[in-house]
Amino acid sequence: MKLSRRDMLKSHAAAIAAGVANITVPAAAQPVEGGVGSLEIQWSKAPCRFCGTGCGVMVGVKEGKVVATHGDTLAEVNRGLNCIKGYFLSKIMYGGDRLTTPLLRKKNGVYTKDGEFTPVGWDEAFDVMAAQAKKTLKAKGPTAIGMFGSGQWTIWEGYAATKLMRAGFRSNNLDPNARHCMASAAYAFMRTFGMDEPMGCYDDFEAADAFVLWGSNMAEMHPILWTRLTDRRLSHPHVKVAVLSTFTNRSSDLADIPIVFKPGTDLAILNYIANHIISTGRVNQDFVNKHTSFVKGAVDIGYGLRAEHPLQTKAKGAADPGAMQPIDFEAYARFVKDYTLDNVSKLSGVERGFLQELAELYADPKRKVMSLWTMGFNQHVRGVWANQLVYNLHLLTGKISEPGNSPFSLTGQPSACGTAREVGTFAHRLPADMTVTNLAHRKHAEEIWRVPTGTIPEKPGYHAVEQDRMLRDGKLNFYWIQVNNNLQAAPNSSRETYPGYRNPDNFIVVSDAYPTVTALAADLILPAAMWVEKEGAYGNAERRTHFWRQLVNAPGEARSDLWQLMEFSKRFITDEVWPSELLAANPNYRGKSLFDVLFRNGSVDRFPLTELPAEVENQESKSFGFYVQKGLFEEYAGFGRGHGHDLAPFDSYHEGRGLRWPVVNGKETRWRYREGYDPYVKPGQGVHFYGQPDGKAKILAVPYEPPAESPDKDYDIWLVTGRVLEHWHSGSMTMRVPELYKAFPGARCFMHAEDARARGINNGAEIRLISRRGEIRTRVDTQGRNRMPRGVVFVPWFDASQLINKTTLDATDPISKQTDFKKCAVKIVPA
Amino acid sequence: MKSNRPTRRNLLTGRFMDEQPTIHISSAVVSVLPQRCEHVSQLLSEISGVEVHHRSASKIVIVIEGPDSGVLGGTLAEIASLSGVLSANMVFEQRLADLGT
Amino acid sequence: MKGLSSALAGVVFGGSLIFAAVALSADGTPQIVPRLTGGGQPMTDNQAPPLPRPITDDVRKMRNYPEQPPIIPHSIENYQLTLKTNRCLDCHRRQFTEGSGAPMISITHFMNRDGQVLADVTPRRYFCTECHVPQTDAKPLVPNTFEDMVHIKKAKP
Amino acid sequence: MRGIIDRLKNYLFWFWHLISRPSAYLSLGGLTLGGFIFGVLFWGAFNTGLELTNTEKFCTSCHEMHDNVFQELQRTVHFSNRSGVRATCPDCHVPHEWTAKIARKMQASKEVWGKIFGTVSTRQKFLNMRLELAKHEWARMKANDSLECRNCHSAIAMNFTKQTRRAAEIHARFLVSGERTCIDCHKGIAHELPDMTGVEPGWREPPELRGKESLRRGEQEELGALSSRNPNIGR
Repeated sequence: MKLSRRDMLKSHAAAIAAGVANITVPAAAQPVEGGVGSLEIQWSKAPCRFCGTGCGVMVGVKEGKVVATHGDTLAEVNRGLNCIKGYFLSKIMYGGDRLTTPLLRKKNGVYTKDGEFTPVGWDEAFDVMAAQAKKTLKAKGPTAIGMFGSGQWTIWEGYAATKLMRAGFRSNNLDPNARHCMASAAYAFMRTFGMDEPMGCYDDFEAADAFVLWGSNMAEMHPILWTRLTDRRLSHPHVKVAVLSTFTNRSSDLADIPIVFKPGTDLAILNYIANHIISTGRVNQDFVNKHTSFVKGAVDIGYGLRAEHPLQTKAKGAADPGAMQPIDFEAYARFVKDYTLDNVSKLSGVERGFLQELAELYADPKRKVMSLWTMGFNQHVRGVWANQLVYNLHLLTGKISEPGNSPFSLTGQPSACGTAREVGTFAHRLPADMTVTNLAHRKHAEEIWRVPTGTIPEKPGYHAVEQDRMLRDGKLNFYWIQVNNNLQAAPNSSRETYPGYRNPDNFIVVSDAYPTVTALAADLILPAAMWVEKEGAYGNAERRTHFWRQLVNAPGEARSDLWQLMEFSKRFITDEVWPSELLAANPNYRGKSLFDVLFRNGSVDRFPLTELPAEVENQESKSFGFYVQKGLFEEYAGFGRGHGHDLAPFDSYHEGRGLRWPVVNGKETRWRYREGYDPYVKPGQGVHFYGQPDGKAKILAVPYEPPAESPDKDYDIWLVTGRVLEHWHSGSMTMRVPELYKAFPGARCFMHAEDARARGINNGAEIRLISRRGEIRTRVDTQGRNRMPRGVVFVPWFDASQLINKTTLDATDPISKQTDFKKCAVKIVPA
Repeated sequence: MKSNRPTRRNLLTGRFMDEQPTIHISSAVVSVLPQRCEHVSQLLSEISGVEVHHRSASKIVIVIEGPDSGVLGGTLAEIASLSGVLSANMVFEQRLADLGT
Repeated sequence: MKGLSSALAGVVFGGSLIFAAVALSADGTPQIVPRLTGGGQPMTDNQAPPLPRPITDDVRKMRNYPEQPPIIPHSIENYQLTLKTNRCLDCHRRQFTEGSGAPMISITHFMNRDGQVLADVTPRRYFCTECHVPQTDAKPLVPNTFEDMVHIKKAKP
Repeated sequence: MRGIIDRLKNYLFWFWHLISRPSAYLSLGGLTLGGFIFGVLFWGAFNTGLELTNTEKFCTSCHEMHDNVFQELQRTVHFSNRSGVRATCPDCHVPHEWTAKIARKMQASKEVWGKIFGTVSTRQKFLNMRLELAKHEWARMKANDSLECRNCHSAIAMNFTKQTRRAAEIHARFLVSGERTCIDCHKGIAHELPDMTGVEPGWREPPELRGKESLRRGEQEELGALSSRNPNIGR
């Protein structure tokens, strides 16, 4: 029975009287229906669902519903703190428009491209989907099949996807949305150190004497790391913070050295600092001689646009943008000599005094420096260069791989490292930093996967932006999108992405928890389980792998991406997807389903359900009959163990709050490449960059080159896009949490008051923001949190009703193929 | 004791206007001789509108329910006069619109 | 009585959400809520509604669960929250609440990363807006079916 | 150089020679009239010049002002707001009443030197000077009881029902009583603040009053309400 208001009042009254009378009231008499027992909440640990920081949260569950979340005090990363988004995690799964059944475009009961979304069962959904895939395979072969994944996939989801695509369908057209996010960072790591991901870790925050933010607004994008940085700065007066950005933002509020530079000129500033270090004789000669080598990069490498674009055709170095020639220190010193204080101050529009102060932070041998960056560097037509130019500074001074001296690449997605990069879901990658172009790597993968030699195709597939172009051109016809909202995220979406999705030759499948703009542009929507509705694992920016259990069930027919991938694989037999010669050479694979080949291969299915704790729910394992996640993880871990990517045993991750790889003999590694911290560095070596054959990190000489598009008389203002604190990426989760929505209920155009006045625009007025590619309507804010310099505007991209990426340019870094979302030219007129 | 005359607050908020039936719920502590405790609580539970909620060696916590403060006062006086009862003091009173529940 | 009234408030709030626009029609096909799904024709542009106004009624709002940071019931426009000054603490710091009448920052805010209690707000919590946000008068786009823990009844064993 | 000095000397002698003797050519009336007209012209020119220097245009013609304080002002309510009534530099920084204005202008001549020697010629220098500069203004406004604020914001004209509860309480307590003046609480409303360590907010109770009385009306009401409901509480 339910307590009536009157009953509650009575027991309340009694309680007060009892208090006065000093009578201790037995629990049963509490004004609580069902006694205190009914108050109990089941608490379990999980990583946060949002950014790459990887905070630990405690999730409170009552009767199969998440009822509360709070910061996990035992989690090293955040020690009990969460940001506003993290504190509202409990609500992200309960948006009123959650997808609970597959939806297929149908007319008179059959699928048609221009049909209406109609609820269907999983069987019908997969039947139609499989038929479309087979049709495409028959007509055009594996290269016409593609998949777009995510750094929000759990580790095993990404691993299952890469197996299904490369070894199942034999297509490398698999790319994660991390291409929009971390590709430049990943390429720079590989080119400089021969191994992906940071050498340092978050512990550097408590050890550094100076922090330099390169175009990163951590105060909004990595709030909990910001609390650690703030903690260090405010409790140690000698600590200095430099914030470089193309506009003044909330991070600038903590800056001792606030720097606003002209878009793209960060490259020049970096070379100036190198020049300053050399010309003032503060190079760490010993370190440089022992541990570094110098190279010169190809120049004039173009802007990763469509080949016929004039900017591409006139770029001399576009053919081989990644080329590097060995040079020596003197040549490098000569190269950076032109980047003098005066030249760079003029080019970047930054005061000489600030530039000098900044350079001194790096040059001063007594200062431990932590450099931090995210999209400001990665989403940059010279993003790989920018990343490497920072490594130059740390290598020249030897300020690397030790507590407090740390060039640190932050990540945007919860598993950009764990899934996209470590599992290798990029179009050219295999697990553990291996690549599809390398025969030995392919063989190794084929052995571990127990598939015939020659199964994995050699040619890298289409990267994210290329996929959209190929969809539009009708060369990519079967396309599956999971865990992301690419129509809102991709550049130049009204010219490339959307036409590609709606191209009548193509069949687009979107797996998501909510009806996003991408889902509604698809032909088949598959309802997905999210976060703690499945057992999962993420890898954060400091190489920390952490797990969580399934805590609640997904609503209705919603199923995890893992279940979708594996269940779908049952609908293909090798004879339908593999070439006859491959089967002729390996007859024992004939007539097997891809599920049997990839997942019932004796290694993925080797852990019985009994390995699963009794009280734990696990939908996928129960439906497939073996402990799926453990099997996938242990097979995957086989790639990295003994190769510097060692992961701990599966179960250990369910106990602790995550471990930073390489985990050797149960010990995690906090600083790589340095003796005493990294088990892979032998005694006496001191520092050893073992990713490179010669053990030496590369210092790269590359010049400043201008952005792809700069303001001119027609399109006279810079457009910068990005995020805000309250919303995460495309807002598909945070926009459905009332408190977060009401805190920042829609995009707006941050603009300088004088720019607005010059165009006769009032604060709050509606405007049209127009580029050569598209336009949106939005409102002007001249007094908001982002304080713009003249000639630059900022618009966040979380708002599906103001798709700012209709206006952005699909220019990418030619090396990493990552889009530059931070620099294009627009004009602004009153609406 | 609280009178039925509307308080200043009620006057300001116009609450004195409402004619809808109300119920008053109050709780009281009844001090009794330890040896009579059992017996008294028995008697109390028989009085209409009175519920015995908690008990210690010499104290009984009751909840009284009635249409207005007057009735409650009366009941309390009645209780105070029971043999074995040392005192009966009201601790808490709340008036609320009768929700019929 | 406070607990009771706030619980009731919760019910009312929850109820009002149920009545808000539902974005999934009965047959389960999604309906268009431009802010969430894009416009009916995704690539055509939607009119941009006026920027909503901040809620400044100073009325404390019930938390969804005890661990939730309270939202800010007043405007913080042009508040300076920098290395040099902290407008929030000018009122909410313990020493200033007498004069300002503002609620004091919670005691958890005095604990540093190692759980040591300090004499003043811990530096890691210096930037209040990382966890506390004001609200605008915008109406939620879709209801959120999150249930308050006190309204979830334990299934009888 | 010397030449000029000599010529100047000669002119002076000539002028003294001229005015030291009674006029032989001009009528007294003519002289008086001439003197009057000359006076008017001189005074007109002086005041016009003064007023010219009393505009936002003039103030922001120096990049020091335009690139620092003016940028900050433009993001505040004193620059753009509901009614469009806005304050320009002199509204807050130059007294309207004449003698005070002249005094301020004389002070300002120091700022001219600052300009010439580039005391705050860069943002970096400006940020380092900011505390000192701000203190000057705070002291000035404290001294004249926030005169420039009150030119627009008259305490007695404030309608407390149009203010938030807390604002009304504090204004009633501190402003109307004259216990505090505007600038005590409203620092940094039009520009960014310098390092405020040690500068306590205006509503911080003076030591002797601390802990004496609470402003939290809300809770007092709650208490009152409780006791009216429950006369016997705690008996």
